[in-house]
Amino acid sequence: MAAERRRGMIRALAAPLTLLGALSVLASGPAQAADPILQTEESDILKLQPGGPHRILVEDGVYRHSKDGRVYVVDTDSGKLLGMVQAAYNANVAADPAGRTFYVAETTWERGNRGKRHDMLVAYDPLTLEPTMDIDLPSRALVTPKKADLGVSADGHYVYVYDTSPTNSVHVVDTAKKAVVQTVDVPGCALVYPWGPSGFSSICGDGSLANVSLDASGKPSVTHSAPFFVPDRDPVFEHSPKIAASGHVWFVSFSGLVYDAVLGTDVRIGKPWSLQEAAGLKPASDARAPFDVTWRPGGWQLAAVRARDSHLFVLMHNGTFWTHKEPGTEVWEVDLKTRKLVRRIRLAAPSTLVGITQDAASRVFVTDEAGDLIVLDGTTGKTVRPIRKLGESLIFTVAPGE
Amino acid sequence: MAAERRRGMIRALAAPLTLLGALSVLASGPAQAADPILQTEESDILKLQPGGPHRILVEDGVYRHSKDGRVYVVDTDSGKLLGMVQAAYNANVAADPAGRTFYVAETTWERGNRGKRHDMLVAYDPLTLEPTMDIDLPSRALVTPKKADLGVSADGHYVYVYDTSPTNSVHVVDTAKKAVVQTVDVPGCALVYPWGPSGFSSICGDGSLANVSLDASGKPSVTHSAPFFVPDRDPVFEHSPKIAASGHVWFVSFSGLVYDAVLGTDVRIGKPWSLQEAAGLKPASDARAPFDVTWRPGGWQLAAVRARDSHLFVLMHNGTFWTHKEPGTEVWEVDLKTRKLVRRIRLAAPSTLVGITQDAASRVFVTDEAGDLIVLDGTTGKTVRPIRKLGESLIFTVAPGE
Amino acid sequence: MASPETGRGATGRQDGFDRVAERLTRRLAGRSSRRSALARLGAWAAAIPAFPLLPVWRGEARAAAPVTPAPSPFAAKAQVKDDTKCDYWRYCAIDGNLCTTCGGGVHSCPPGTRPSPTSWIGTCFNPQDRRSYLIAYRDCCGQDSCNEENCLGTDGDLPTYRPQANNDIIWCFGTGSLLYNCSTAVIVGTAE
Amino acid sequence: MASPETGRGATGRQDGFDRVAERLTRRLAGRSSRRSALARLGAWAAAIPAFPLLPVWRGEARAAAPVTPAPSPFAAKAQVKDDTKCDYWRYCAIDGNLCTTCGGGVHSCPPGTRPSPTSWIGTCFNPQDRRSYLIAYRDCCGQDSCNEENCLGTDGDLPTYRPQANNDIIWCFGTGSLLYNCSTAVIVGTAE
Repeated sequence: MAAERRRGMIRALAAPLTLLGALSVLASGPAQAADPILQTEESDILKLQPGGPHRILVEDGVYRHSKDGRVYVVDTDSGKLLGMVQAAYNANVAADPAGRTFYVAETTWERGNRGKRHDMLVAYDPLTLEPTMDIDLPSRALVTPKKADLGVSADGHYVYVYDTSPTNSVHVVDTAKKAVVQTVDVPGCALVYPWGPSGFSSICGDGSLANVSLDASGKPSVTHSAPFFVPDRDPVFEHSPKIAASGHVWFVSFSGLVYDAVLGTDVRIGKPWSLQEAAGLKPASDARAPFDVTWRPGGWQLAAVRARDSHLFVLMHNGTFWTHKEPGTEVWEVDLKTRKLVRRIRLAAPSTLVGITQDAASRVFVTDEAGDLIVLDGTTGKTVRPIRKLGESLIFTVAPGE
Repeated sequence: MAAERRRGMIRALAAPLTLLGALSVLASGPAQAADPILQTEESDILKLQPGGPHRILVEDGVYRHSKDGRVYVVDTDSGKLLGMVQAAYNANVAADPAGRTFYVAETTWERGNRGKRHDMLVAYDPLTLEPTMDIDLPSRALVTPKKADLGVSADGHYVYVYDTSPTNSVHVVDTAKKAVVQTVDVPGCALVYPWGPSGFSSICGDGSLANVSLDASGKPSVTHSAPFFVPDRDPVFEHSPKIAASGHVWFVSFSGLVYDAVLGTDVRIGKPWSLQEAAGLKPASDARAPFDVTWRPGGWQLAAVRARDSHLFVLMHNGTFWTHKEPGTEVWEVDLKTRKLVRRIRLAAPSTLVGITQDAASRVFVTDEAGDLIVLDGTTGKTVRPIRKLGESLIFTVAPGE
Repeated sequence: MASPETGRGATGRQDGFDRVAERLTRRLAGRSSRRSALARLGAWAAAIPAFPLLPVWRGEARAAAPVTPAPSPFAAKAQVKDDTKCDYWRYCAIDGNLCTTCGGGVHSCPPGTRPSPTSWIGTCFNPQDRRSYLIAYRDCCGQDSCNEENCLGTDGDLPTYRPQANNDIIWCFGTGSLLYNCSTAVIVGTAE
Repeated sequence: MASPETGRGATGRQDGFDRVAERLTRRLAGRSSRRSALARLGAWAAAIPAFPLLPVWRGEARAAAPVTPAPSPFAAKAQVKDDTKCDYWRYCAIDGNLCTTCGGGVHSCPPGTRPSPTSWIGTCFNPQDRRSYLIAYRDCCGQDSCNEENCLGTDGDLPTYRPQANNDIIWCFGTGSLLYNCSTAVIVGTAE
């Protein structure tokens, strides 16, 4: 990492000697006349070098103390924490698809638990972790954080912030203007699944989608799909995985059905198929037969897609219906094209989270109750390294280009 | 506990039926014609009844997430948490000696980790836990909380807030006027040990005391004692125990010397005596012989005094000098009049905190790494009850009339 | 495009829940003097009654007199004696700290907090009288998370696009700050 | 009234520390162009150099050439190889998270944080060259507590009435918000 000058009074050492380097000089015999030993040091601030595909963001909701939520920047190759930024009170984080910045939506009250409320959208330089934008939002949805509460357009121009107060709406932030340029009402619908440079869809309470398209001036027009699922009977997970660039979402239902959807003004949704059938089991029951015990999807960020080979990684556990938040004891790797199970990865400890990197040597991430982040090999499913006690409530991961 | 009407729309039930009560009616045969079963309920807010001597305040610093520090109100007889209030970022809590209110000094920034800073002094009604005063202070010292950073005068009229920024000073809050009426500079000195209705002392870096007396208009006059200890060699603990009403402080030094001090304009300080000698051991070494291993005082709130019989309870551990923050494995009960050990109480787990209630059936409190609060009998030293996982970083206790 | 099933209101427990929720909504619309205030909280928030509207009187209850099997896995294991434990029958869809362990009660907020006028609704089965009740999980707000007994019931818990049945939302609208302290479980009616 | 011992400056390691601290103060007073800024931080804060003032050059160091026994219990057990562990020699008086585990280095703050211009000072013994060094524990500030490796060294730690030797204070003055993230351990001079 390169040291960088940040404050006039702090000068980076031009060629800093490490202590061990200095000591080895000392240990190897009489020091040379010009060599400093255990040179005095100056304080500096590290700046990150651009990261590879395995540098990820991890949101820690710190459920017991959610004022103090945070986003960790983690090098999953070395297992090192590279830095962190505040993500206060059911905050959310999303990355610019090109990796130029990442955004944190967060909330504070001026006197902690009282006083004026601030809902903020902050953009961070991913190398200095300094804010490059710090604006107030009209409001935002306060809910245990889900990725689909915050989205970035494919070209990074717009950030979409889901809001529930007073009405269901989406605030559109123009990242060039650093301002909210539009608030789109989505009555009866929720969440943000971006598609293309200026569109997003929301899921509606009747099982349909609302599809919002913004014109050049930011003015929205809305289309509605027909309902494609029955929320009371077998709702789709909010953390259904997507590929932002293509607007491709695989909606996974509580029972384990997969709806292959390509979002847009005219959304296309495929006929659902069963994860359990892909694994050679019977399809699972829905709410109409809640006692049936079988393998079912569940957790929080319960699924991730690797775009290059269209493989789905989904957390599964053995249980009845209405266990959709139970952590997974296995990750099932499923080929979305052939609709066949590739591998069942048994986890050492149940996980509420599965994440993935998009590169050739992809990594899969899971967590556990202790706040560990476990790095698995995306090809073999074997553990590469555990990162112990990274945080407390690891909610979701954001990997480059996902 | 009595239910109380707080908001127009929330009506307390005049005679709320408990569920179990209702169920027993149901289970005992056909219900009577006029009896409601599983009656619908209305939401209300509990108000505490006045508490006995065993209802205490416990400050939880939540070291890992100190924005979310809090003060718990605990009934140590039942082991129940009765409520909590915010105590943000190295906050402090102190009680009015008559128990009419308690004060929390705390700090926030408007945007969490950035924006305008607020240093606040909040007064709480001890039964409703609602603020009765919420004022901004010019500043306050930010330091891992110690009781002596905040004090209340013997009559409850003044609250003293220690500050270090920009200079060492004490802000005097008039609780009737709900305002800072005076800021007293105490250059080179620190902390607040109140005495009488309008005085306090601070410990100075040279081992002396500065004694501040406020006249009727709040104007301060200062006297200095001669130095009575050598800070580099054997400093006295900041959490030396005191009796607010009498201004009596027993300054305990790192090595285990006790300086019996009666604070005032003309402070009287007794010749020091050794806790170890009181227990039949040799006096312990100070910083000049740091390697000597013996029983030494240590911890955070490491000592408490029971005024009615002048017994000192002090956490002791076996160690070298410079282990003054090590948790105690024993509590030594020492008679301050006879200067003799009464009892050594072995703890199940090391504790950084010892607290005490002042009543005849007094209780002693200790903690452990898990955030438990353990209640001991103040007469026998035996465990009365553990209160498991009350919090995370239990820093100190405030008992009625201490 | 898949052909969606459109069987709402046909069969099953959730559908029963829906009918009752609609009934609540209608009553609220007809009766409440707080409509304008609630309207500010958004269309879906207004679907939830702010305070009990369905007193269950003995006569009415006896008229229904159902003896049904436990309708869900949670209900099959629930108990009725200890409201400080996660398996207490009313907590079938709770998510968070039990107010009964935080200085409050099963329908009472701890001192220094405020109950939310809005809530999510669960349908819980009481194994003692073998009836199902509508339970409003009203959050108590204004202090930080109390962190004593923490429970997660997911019976009938739906995603946030069905907010009235979602337990992830901070149900503290209209309480001052929306800081979440604990959750109560208030009986607001029968689900028959 | 007890007759106080007044032996400051006489013997012992702490007295040695004091002498060096006084020397630092004098140098600062004589040299620094930041006096007015530091004056605002209060008299005792000004006793701490804001940046290194005592480069230790080989010639000077060789002149002293002491080979001393470990002066403290911490020093007797300290190691010199791993600065991510609590027993690393420089951490004899540290209190908090090691910046080396938080994305920073032993004298570097993690990205997104700022080093405090003020600090507390410890005197730590390096068991490899058997010298004692003045270590400035500069906190990195502006983000919440990083909570990786947390250490408490108490060698020479004094109460807050001797603030320059106290590790409980949030040493974040002058850094914007005083939120504490982690602590560095910066060599600022020899203690001989």
